[in-house]
Amino acid sequence: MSPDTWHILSVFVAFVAVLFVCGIYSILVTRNLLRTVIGIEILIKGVTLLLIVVGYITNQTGLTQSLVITIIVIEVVVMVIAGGIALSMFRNIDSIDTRNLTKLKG
Amino acid sequence: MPSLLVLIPLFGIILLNLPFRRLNEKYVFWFAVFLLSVQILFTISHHSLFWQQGMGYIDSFFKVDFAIDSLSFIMLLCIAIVSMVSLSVSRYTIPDPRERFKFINLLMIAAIGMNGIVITKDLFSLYVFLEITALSSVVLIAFQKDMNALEGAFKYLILSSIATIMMLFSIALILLVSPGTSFAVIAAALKESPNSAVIIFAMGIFICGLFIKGGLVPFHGWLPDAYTAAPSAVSILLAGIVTKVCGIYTAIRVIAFVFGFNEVIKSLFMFIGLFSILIGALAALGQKDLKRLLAYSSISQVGYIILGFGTGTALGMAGAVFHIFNHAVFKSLLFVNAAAVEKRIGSSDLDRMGGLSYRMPITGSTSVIGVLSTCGIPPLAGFWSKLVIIIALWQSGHYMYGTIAVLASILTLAYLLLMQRKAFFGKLPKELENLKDLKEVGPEFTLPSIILAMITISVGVFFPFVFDKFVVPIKSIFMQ
Amino acid sequence: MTINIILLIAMTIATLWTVMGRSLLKATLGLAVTSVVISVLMFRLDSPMAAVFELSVCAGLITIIFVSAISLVKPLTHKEAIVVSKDRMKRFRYLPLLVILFGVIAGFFGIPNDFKPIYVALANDVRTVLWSLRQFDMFGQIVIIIAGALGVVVLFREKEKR
Amino acid sequence: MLTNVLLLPITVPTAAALLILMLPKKFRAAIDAISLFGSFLILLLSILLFKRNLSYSMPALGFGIEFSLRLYHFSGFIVLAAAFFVFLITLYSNAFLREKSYSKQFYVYLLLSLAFINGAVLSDNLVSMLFFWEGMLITLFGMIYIGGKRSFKTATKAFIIAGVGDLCLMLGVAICFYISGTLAISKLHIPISGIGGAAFILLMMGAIAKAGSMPFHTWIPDAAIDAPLPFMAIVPASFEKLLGIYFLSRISLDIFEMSPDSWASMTLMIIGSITIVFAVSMALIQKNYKRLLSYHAISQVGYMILGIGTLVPAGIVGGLFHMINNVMYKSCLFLTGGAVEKQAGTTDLEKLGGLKKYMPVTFICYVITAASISGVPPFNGFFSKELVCEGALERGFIFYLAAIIGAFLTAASFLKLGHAAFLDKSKNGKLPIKEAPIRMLIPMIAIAALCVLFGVWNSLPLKLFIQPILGQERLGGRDFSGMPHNSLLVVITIMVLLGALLNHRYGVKKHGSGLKAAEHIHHAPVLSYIFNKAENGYFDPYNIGLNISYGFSKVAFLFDRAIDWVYNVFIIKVSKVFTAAARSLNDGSYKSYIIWSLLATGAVVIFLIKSMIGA
Repeated sequence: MSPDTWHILSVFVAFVAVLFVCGIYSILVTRNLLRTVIGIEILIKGVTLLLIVVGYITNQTGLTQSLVITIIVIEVVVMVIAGGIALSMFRNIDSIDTRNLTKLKG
Repeated sequence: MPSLLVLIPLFGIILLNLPFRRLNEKYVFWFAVFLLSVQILFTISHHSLFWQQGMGYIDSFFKVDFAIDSLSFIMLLCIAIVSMVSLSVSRYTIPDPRERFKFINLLMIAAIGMNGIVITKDLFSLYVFLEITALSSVVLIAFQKDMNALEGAFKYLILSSIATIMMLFSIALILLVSPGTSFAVIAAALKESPNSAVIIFAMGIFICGLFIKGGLVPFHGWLPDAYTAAPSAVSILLAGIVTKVCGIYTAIRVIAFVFGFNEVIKSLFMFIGLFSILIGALAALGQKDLKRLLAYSSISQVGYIILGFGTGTALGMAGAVFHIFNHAVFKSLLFVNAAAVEKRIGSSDLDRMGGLSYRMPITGSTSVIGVLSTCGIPPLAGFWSKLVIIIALWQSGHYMYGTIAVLASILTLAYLLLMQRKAFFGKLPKELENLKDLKEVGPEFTLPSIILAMITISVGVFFPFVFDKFVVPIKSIFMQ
Repeated sequence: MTINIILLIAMTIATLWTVMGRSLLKATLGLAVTSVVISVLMFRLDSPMAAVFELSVCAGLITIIFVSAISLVKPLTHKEAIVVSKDRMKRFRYLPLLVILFGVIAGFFGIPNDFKPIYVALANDVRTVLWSLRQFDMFGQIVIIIAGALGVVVLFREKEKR
Repeated sequence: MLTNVLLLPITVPTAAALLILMLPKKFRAAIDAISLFGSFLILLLSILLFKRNLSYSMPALGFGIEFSLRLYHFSGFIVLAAAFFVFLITLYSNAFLREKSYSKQFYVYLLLSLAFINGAVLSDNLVSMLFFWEGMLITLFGMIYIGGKRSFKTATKAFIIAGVGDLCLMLGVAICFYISGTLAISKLHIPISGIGGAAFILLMMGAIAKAGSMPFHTWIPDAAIDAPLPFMAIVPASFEKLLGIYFLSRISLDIFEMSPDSWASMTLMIIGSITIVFAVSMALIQKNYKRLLSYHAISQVGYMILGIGTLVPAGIVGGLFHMINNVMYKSCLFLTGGAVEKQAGTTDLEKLGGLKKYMPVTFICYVITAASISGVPPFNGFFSKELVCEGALERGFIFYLAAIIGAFLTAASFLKLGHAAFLDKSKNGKLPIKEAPIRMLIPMIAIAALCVLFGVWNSLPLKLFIQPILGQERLGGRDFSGMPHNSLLVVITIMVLLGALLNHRYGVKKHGSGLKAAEHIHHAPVLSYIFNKAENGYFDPYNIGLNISYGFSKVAFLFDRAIDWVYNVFIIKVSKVFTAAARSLNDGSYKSYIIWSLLATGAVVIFLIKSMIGA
């Protein structure tokens, strides 16, 4: 693998990894439901970025772009649904604190 | 022809949703029933010429060729059966026609998603249809919008998003090596490329993503919560088929045809399978809630499937697929009974139940059949598939796994008979006696449960016929 | 290549700000900023269509959704906001350390280059791929959009009875 | 067609038994008629079959086990004897069981046990013989059990003792099969060294258990009181002796190659002589008519075992001749006992007495058979005992001495019995006792006449029945019919009998009544201690076995409690712990699920990379 592509790939992968860490950390630590959804959004941005980089390196930009477009469309819908759930939860108990989400256990 | 399974329902739904609402609400149920029965008919008689020419030209519309082999046919059959059952149960549990209209639409979308997964030959469209099924199941779980349902839905959503992110991550890494994303191309690319850490990392991530979707033990957190939170009709769909298609079928398809089998993956699957059998059964032993018990029991049964698949031999995989079919049938049977009980008593807490089979004989007896088939008692279907799996284990030399799997079926017997005794036998508690409408449930429940019970019995009794017609062709797929 | 690295660093800062931002609105804005930076990066990695999409949908649509969701949710009273933010800082102070540490490790190890990524000679254009090769995915997108619509109807509609 | 005629002795009695079983109880006359006619038919059949050599075999279970029958002189003789006595006993019990409720059951068991004995005797394969042998066990239990309310204990006792005997038999059969590879009795020739010896001991124990000799005898005296009398007359008196001694002789003559001076014949002779002496001494002190007779049945078996054990032609012929004689006079004595019981209402000697005047025919039959059992010259008992004594003398003086003591005590006890029951002044008030009904008298008179016939003209039974069994070479060319050759023995026997008479007169004078004639022996210093101990069952192996098993069951009970604890308490506690552990994974918060999933993914990935790269 030519040195510079490897260099580009490793830099981007490093930063995607950082994005990944931020996303996971925010999902695990936050107590607000919407921030969890934002965390997932961050993860997805990281993956799209990685896809684009891979496309750039392997000269398959056409394929990766179409994949990214599909992903973005799908993730928008998922975000909407997640927001919807958060909202209806708020309507039920007037709070979107994740600590209320622990009744089903055992 | 396969496009019929995905295309027609979509157009149907679009048609239904647009014009005059009142008319559609009445006919949506029968339209859905029609579509699913067409699917059942197709899967059973797929060799007949009618399907080949008649619908051939629709396929030409799609340039993508579909992977229809006997493995997909069995899955399509399961999808159709379980969706039909869930449909008929929903007709009774969701009284308001407008709500039911939305419910049936979502159900149809979930069915489209699953059909898509089963017939796709492309890793990325696999992700797309996985996402469709996941999304529609999330909405279905959150359908009643009470606190529990939302909690279950949210957990399912978060975990399945994590799973999809993992899959996308691995697809991105695989694209480094393979020019396209269809199974054949990736398989070829992976074969030549040396065993590099990145590719193995990608494979590992993908497999774990599927494990989360399939609800195997270390990843199974969301499953019991999602099943108990969901309305009873949805938990039938979820337990019966969704986790199996999204998690297990995809694992089989991807591992067997894309990543290829090697000793390491086999031992991984075997270990995970065994682990989930044991933990699932042990956890189910101490449950107080009926649906939660059945959820853990399905984790344990899925463990059997993965164990069977992990042997790597053609017989083992055929046994696994056969167990998927059996499990879909008797698990949805048990959940139908749970739904009937919940409909009549209002709660699914085992301690408040007792002696229900006196008032609800059909539910009681069909649940006995379901219980016996799950435990693998000879005349019924469950026994044969478990037997095939254990024989495969034995032949491939994994004696220890085989013995533990057999012993675990004792645990299965324990918690299911415990459930049966607490819920259906024993004596009727006082507060249930005077409950006025504690009588047998309507045909929406009894009809599907009887049909499912009949399927279990007939598959069990006519096993040689079933073995040749279904299981042998599956073995041939995995042969090469 | 250095410009990419600068952009990547900007992205990381924006992400950190999103995650650690005190108020929810600031978090959504941070998200929009990261998405803008990412679309710029995409432009540089010659996949313009994806960049445009990212910009319009992620930066635009999702931010709008989040803002509308936040507005529907009752804002915290001022006093509560301070308590929550103080508590948040306590929890989040490890993140930057973690990020820097991780960046160093990733930079140092990087990806083992024991494999050679392929180089596809004639890469076809996005349009051809999207419309001719990936039709099944397009079909999937249609279905998911309908599912999303139904989901919104189910989740957002108030129950008449209550 | 001819071959399956051989099946008839088994099928006809069974058919008759089943027919009776189907009839409701109140058709008493019909039942009596069928059983009588059935036994008569079998008698004719066995007379017809007597002189033929037939064989029949039908493969049954494989492994060398087939259902094969073989009729030759010896088995034909046993079948004939059995049929003859069953006919007489049936005739007798038609009258005796008139008002008894269990008569129907009795006939069914009687005919079934006849079928079983025929089957056992005819069968040529050890396993099929075993099958019929076990059948006898069941009918034995059945017949004792219907005797009365208290008889269940005795029935189980008999069942267990006979069961132990049969168990030894089975083991022996297994060892024979192991050694010789075949189960056909005619083809078995096993040396008695090493395992063969063990096989012999086991089979011998099975045979003497069936015959009712010393170690396995304790159920017979109890059964004498509890079981119905016709049972005592037919099973312990004739069937057991016939079958047991038949099998013992087959073992010692055919199956095992035994030389006269081998250890096996020594053991047989010892057992025989011990049985003779102890059983008859116990008989002496009995106060009950039937118990006294039952002890004599045991001691007479001793003579037969001693006779066969000598393996000397004289001894064997004597033993076999004694077998048939004993069957005759023993059953007739029991029949007289039955007559006394029916007419006088009791068999307790204290209440009986002075029956001579009221039951003259019974008295005459009693005198004849008592004389023949004691070995008084003109009767059949004398000749067979002489032969046995001759054989015993040949093998060793001690055995001859035992035989003589046995003769002395037998004579003494029967004089005592006769005097107490028939000659003394009647003690119970119920004076007007009538003679027994005619149908009970006929069998008694017939058997008594036979005893005289076999005695006076003893060449008939010897030449016709006994000697052909051994065949010329074993007889050593001698013909044992006619007067005993060794006149010295005759003189000694007569001396002994006179001694017994004197002792009896002395006992009567000393103690007044006939009943106490043997008191002076009973209360002799050492003997009395042993007698009292034996009387209350101290030496009874059955009671010893019970105590041991009782201790053992206590231990087993504790062990069982421990297993219950493991299942009820321990396993539940353990499973609770595991269940809690399994469920701890789901603590409700999705965050822990995510953590678990990511950790597991990390583990899986590391595992895959390490093992794949490594491989």
